Amino acid sequence: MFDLLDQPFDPAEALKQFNTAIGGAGAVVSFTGHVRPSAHGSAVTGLFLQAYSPLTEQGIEQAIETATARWPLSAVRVIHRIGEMTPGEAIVFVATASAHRRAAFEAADFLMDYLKTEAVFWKKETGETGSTWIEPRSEDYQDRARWAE
Amino acid sequence: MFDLLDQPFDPAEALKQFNTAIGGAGAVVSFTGHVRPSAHGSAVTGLFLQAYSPLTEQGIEQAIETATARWPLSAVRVIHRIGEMTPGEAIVFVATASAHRRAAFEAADFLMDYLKTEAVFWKKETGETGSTWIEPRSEDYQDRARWAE
Amino acid sequence: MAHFLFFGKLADITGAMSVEQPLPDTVTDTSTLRSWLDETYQASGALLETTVRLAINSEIVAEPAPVREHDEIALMPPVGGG
Amino acid sequence: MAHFLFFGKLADITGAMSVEQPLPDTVTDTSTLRSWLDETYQASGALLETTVRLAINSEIVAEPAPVREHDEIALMPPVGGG
Repeated sequence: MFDLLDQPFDPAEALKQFNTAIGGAGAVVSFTGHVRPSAHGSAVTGLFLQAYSPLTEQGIEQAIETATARWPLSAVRVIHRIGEMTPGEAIVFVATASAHRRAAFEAADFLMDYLKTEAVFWKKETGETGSTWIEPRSEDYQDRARWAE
Repeated sequence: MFDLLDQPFDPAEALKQFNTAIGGAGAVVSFTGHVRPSAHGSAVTGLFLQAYSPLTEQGIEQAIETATARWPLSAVRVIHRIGEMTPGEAIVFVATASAHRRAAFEAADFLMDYLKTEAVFWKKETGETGSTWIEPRSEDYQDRARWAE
Repeated sequence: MAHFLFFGKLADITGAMSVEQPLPDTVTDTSTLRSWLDETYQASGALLETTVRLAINSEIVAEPAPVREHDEIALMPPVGGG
Repeated sequence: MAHFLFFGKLADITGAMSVEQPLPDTVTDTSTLRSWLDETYQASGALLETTVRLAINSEIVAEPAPVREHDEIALMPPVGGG
């Protein structure tokens, strides 16, 4: 259901595996986040993701439980990278399966908003002009607020 | 960008190919619709999808153009099956890539709502008790109406 | 001869998906066309429904629209894929 | 000895990610802890910010909360993955 990986993974391979376990669901949504090759017009050379176990894992598992309680999902998969990454590599993969198209879309969207703003990670981008720690943007917090009940 | 296929395809393979051409986008969303194994509690044995060329293709290409004009997308992919299908097979695959997570989610959602309610297809489901032509549900039309400008 | 295409459930009603047939003189537009087809195929009004749209030569038309010999005329019940 | 973990940008400020250090007697709760750490590491208020949350023994705490020798105390600036 959830894996924290310190090595590159292939999101297409993750989707292939996910599709073997969707239990007859009609709708499958996947989201993949890749390391961008540039930010603010300047080249990005690397991204470093730091986690704090077991807090990071507990939080993500809790978010998956929340999604499963809120939407009728037959399967959920979350993969998140930690450590050093290079542009183009997948950072995060979320997949949801449901009999209902809207449920699959919304649950994937919800999980991504959680991962962007509440999951226990710290992110450092390295570019031509040095390294910067990246915090969520105000849009990320606004996106997250859409799911308040 | 768009293909109408009369043979089965692998959505994971489609995602793999799509990921080679996303032009540095950070966010990739995919939707796959699979033939359900049952409907209204009774087993589905087959699904038949009929198109009307070139109207079907023109409409989908127009919808892709609309999505590309409305959201900042670096790539879009739509694959749609026609002909006879069996449960579990993929009917439709939509993938969107963008620098912005919300744009990728919304554009994929928009394209699916188009495909469900306006794309020129007719769909016949065969089950234990015979065949039925399936028309969009009122929820599908409501989903579609969300995108009215 | 006009070329008629009956899509989706309409082929079950008319018994054919594709039919070549001459247009009678009385059929000059989509309105007279629908009445004539509905009667010819004993469709009990199914071909008169506004949810059934017409495409002439691969273009969906706003009705009423003229129809002519040699047209390809498609009768399209509510669409939807995915 | 308490075990301090400085995550994200805080390690750049303190110069270390993981530090073992005895708690002075004056430090009994998260409030006195923050002041002492901010002074010790010359953090210019960075460790006092409310956006920096504290986790004690792997649980995020509502402040003020007591701190004790042998606690693992994590200082967590705003989080976010993906």
